Amino acid sequence: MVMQLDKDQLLQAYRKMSEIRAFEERLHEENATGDIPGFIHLYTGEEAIAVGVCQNLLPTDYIGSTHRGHGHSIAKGCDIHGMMAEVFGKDAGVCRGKGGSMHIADLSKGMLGANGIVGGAPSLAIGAALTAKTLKNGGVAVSFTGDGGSNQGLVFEAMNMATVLQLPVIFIFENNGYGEGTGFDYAVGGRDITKRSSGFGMPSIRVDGTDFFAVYEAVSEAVDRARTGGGPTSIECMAYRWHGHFEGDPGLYRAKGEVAGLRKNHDPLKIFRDKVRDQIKASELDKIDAEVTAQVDDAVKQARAAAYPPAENLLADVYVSY
Amino acid sequence: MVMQLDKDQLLQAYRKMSEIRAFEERLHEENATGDIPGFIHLYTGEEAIAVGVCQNLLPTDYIGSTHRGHGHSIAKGCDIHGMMAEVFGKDAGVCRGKGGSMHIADLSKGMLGANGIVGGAPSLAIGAALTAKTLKNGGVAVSFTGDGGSNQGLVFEAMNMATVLQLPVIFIFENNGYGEGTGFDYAVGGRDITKRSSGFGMPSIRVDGTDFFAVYEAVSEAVDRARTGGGPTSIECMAYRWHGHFEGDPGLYRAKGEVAGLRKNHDPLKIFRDKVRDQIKASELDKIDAEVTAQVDDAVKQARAAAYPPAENLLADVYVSY
Amino acid sequence: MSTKSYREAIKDAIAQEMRLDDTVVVIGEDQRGGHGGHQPEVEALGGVLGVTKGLWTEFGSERVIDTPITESAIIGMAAGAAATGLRPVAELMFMDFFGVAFDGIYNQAAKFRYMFGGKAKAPLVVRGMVGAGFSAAGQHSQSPYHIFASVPGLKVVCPSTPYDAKGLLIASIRDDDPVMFCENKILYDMKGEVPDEPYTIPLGVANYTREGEDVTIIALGSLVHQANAAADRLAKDGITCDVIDPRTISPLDETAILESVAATGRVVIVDESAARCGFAHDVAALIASKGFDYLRAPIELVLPPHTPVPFSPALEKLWLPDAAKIEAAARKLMGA
Amino acid sequence: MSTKSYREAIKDAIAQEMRLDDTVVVIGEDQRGGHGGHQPEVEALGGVLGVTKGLWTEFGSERVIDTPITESAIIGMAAGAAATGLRPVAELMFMDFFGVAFDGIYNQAAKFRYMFGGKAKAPLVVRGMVGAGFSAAGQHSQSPYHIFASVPGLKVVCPSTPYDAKGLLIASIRDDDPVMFCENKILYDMKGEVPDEPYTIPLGVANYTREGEDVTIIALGSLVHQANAAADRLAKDGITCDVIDPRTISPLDETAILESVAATGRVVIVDESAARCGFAHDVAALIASKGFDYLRAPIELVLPPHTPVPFSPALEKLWLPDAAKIEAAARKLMGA
Ligand SMILES: Cc1ncc(C[n+]2csc(CCOP(=O)(O)OP(=O)(O)O)c2C)c(N)n1
Ligand SMILES: Cc1ncc(C[n+]2csc(CCOP(=O)(O)OP(=O)(O)O)c2C)c(N)n1
Ligand SMILES: [Mg+2]
Ligand SMILES: [Mg+2]
Repeated sequence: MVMQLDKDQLLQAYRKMSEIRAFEERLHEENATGDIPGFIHLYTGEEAIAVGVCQNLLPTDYIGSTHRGHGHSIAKGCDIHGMMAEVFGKDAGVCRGKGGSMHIADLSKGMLGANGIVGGAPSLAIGAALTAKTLKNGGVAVSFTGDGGSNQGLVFEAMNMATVLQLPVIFIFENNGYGEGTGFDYAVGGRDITKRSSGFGMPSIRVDGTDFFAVYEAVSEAVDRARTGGGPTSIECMAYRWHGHFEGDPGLYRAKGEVAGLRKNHDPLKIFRDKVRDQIKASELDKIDAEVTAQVDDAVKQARAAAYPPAENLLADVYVSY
Repeated sequence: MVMQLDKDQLLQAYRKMSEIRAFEERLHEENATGDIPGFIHLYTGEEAIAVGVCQNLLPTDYIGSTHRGHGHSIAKGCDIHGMMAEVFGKDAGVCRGKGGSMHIADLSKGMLGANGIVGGAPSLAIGAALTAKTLKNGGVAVSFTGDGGSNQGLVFEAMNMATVLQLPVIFIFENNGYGEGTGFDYAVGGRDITKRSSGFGMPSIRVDGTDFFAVYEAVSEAVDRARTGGGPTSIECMAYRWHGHFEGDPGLYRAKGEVAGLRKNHDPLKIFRDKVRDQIKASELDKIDAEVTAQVDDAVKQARAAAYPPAENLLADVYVSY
Repeated sequence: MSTKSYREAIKDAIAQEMRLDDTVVVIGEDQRGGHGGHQPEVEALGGVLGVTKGLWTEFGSERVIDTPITESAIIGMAAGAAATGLRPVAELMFMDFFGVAFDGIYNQAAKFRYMFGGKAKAPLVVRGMVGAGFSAAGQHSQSPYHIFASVPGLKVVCPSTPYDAKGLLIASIRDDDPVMFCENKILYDMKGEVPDEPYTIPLGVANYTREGEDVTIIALGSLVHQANAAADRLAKDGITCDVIDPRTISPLDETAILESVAATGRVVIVDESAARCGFAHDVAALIASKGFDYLRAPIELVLPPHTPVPFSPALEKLWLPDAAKIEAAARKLMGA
Repeated sequence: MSTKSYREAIKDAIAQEMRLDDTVVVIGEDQRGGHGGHQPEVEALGGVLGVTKGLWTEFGSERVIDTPITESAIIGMAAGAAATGLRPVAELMFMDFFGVAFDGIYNQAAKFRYMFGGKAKAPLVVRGMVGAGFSAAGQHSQSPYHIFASVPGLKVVCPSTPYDAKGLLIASIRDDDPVMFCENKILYDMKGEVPDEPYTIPLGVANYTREGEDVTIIALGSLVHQANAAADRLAKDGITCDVIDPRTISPLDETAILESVAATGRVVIVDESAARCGFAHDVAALIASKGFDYLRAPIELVLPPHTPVPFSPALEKLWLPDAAKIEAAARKLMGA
């Protein structure tokens, strides 16, 4: 599997994962200063999913995301400086400060938006898939949903619609074991998201979401199917969330040592490094990490220095006309 | 199976099916006179489901119904005279003329209401099941949903909640092949409602919904499970709708001769008669039919003669207080 | 110009736009009817009341998209499609069903543009029936357009005639914002003159359906006709009325309303959306804040009671505002 | 009497009612938190912001019911349970989520009683957060109580203090009608004197939070405090205000409002629910129709613009009504 991707592609994948890691860990620190408005939900620990998915997509393909959307946004190519400014509520943000962490979007990059409504993305993604199918442009759409979100009616309806209309769409379920503080084992009746999806008549598999290659491979097959008119696929990616549900969550529902164990044994970046050990020198990856750190550093500096939106933006862009 | 029920029970079951048949066929005629306000949706052809289910229930158990609710209401013990008056919009109706055909309800009979919202019943039924579970009164709740309704997000959420909380509830899916004019084969991705339900972690079976005994048996097992703390069950009942979706539907989506074939080969009352041939004389059942016809006749006469609601009822009963 | 029903005018608008623009698609339950049934080549329904009948035969299943009973996915899919290049015309059948499907409009489509910093648009139309008077009972008779109008980013249209229905629907389809298009079901068989060629009526321009001097009556949808009937009766007694049909609630033609009030000083607002926090209250607040100095008398509201819509025709008739109630309100204002 | 936060007052109300009445149950996401996690005996959350923390420890999983993320089923289940013998206190977390779950309230619980001929009741409370000012952006800052108030059969409560929160919540739980209980999230940490024993504040009785002669200011929730701050500043210049907190939108204490207007003749209505068809418009219409003769000046509306709630604090501050804007509106009415 490792071999299907050439070295450039592997480096590119690692860079994206590194960007996500650096972005999130830095936000964790920045948030402690009290300068970030609102809620933020960090993606650390799940990098392999976003990148494993998006490395299969073209810039013209679409993704729909969740409240935990930074990783998806970075993986799909959103500008890190623009994202950072957005999180800080600045006019230079990708949404001009009007969306914030939970609503980062950039349609020009095929990013349909993070979403504050759990289960919101799948129905938007089938819409993007309908566009692709109708315009016959070979496009594909992907939605991200959590294990908690897999209980939301919107999600089931979207899956059914997708099989009925044979839409080029892929439903990614990021099963990180918790929805807020409630366990997957409790909230997901049947405890198997793939069984739900296959009940709607689509191929459904479960993969290790900490392994970039496992995700990449499953999605690659699904994308092929979608692009060639074979309809939707559902992929449940098992992974872990390292931080609290949102920054500030004390995580009382965790076992003692749970997080330390994750960092040690389930680090998607480490796992990636191990798998490419024979092809790529550690120093090359370290160099990427250093570049990325500098990039994120600069993004924070610029975001902090940037101006808040001017008053006239309050009324701008509600409607296209009127 | 036939033998599990004593003769009185069999006669009682037949009487209920006969009542439903007579009620619906008479409404079909009455509707042609133009005197019935609004929409009506007839249940003819599906009698064995409502009766096969409700013969398993106690008066204190609850059911939640659909837009096609006359059969469920009769099977659960609602008063036929009150129902007829309701359909005609009269003050003597079970809902005092405020609900009509699509909203027949009688909580005192355990009938939570017909429902104009497709997929509305399951979440109400899990509520009734929660009451039973919380009060530990051994009660059971049943929801009815169509094949079309099986695509509604509300329904999936209710099924998941039922397994998570292990509620004493039974989800009946009446698969009559169509939702309005759209085929089950088209609208239900995966074409198997039981696979959907089992994806939520509950026992799920498919039975012949024109056979009272098949339905009765499946529900009997499910009710036992529910009453003894074993949680929810889903049962898909395959059946046929003889009339249009609503009265007035020309049924252009039907094959030529489709309805004639149903009446001939898939009549739940005939099937019942055949199965009890050895225990019950045809003349006994004929007598029931005659009594029922007279009863429905009287209900129509009284409903027609009854008064419309008085003006002061317009403002009555919006709130319990204020 | 031909005589067409309100229903035909709506279909006409969609068909003409579909011919002009390949990105216009129709999405909804039973928009064809027959898919998966036993008559594979028949267009069985065209929407449950046949409003879009004929479109499938002309445009086929790729552009007239039959869906399962799945309103959340219909609306969400339409929103996602609109953001990515289509111009969907989605049908909610009865607007009363917004309760199962509002998130895709309320939190998604309506907010995309603003929340994404002006970098997205969502040109979709959601059609649906509103209105009481059909004995359709509590869940199929409501007019939640006041709720839609309260959501920033949504446009809300309520045509009262075949002519307006066609022109406003074409304008809605061409509009780059999400539009809730509210069709009053008791108008479907109403006939009127409708131009054969495509035309638009701008969103946000009210129609003076009658001009007078004494009282301004403001009404939407089928109640415009009740208002006009009341105005006719009043005219016999020398009381003349402006009857204003705003046609669109959002945007609202504030100028037309305030100008009329400036001239008459007396206002009757008729509506069936809600007895509380409804369309009438919105207009009353507009006048009480920006047109107060014109007012010579209290604003009269002719509204249903704060109850669900009752089924029985005997009660439903009492529930609905009608010409007699409008007339009485106007006479009260004239002190007679 | 103790000093308690708004948050504690809410929990207090629920806990006391649960002790008194076995049919009161709490239903919602993460009402305990920890179910299915790795700490089986810990009450991890008590609702996402900890409002109900402590209830699970006292009452256990049978009466504090953690649910999946499934708002339609939460509301529908609560409606069904209420109709059959429980008194559920369901949590929607953020009221903004009503978009995925409204049918169970709008078409079901609110209509049962009327549509079933007076033979059913649905004593449930749906709690949820409303309000901007928390940098929670467009989908977590809304106040759709005007929408709830427009639905016949629903009662709608918006407490502005810890004292009111407890008394109104106990009244809501005991009420036999469905109640939407709207908690303004920026008030959770507000402290105030709260009696220890259970008490009720009747639904439909406004609170005069300040009395004066010149201007009537009407506000709900956190804006009551902005209105009082404005009144304080105005008082320094000899302009005195009635500041009325209706506390419940449905029922609405029309008498209290009209009496105040009769005395002052000048009205400022402040609200954050909607710039169109909102709570303020409702009250303005009431006054313009039933209190017109008392009015000496146009009704002033202090509302957010008709836009989604922007994320950036720089914009959100401009978006929200505040004391300065209220003060300016009152001064305008006083012609100064
Ligand atoms: C409709 C809706 N319900 C509830 C919430 C509150 N909420 C935000 S995130 C979240 C948990 C989501 O869990 P999951 O889908 O597993 O995603 P994760 O946070 O684990 O990535 C909840 C309940 C919401 N934002 N929207
Ligand atoms: C939420 C909602 N969507 C759509 C409708 C319109 N409608 C009423 S009945 C029906 C078909 C239902 O089909 P099915 O569930 O199979 O039940 P059947 O009529 O076959 O008994 C539809 C689409 C509705 N009443 N409610
Ligand atoms: Mg999760
Ligand atoms: Mg069916």
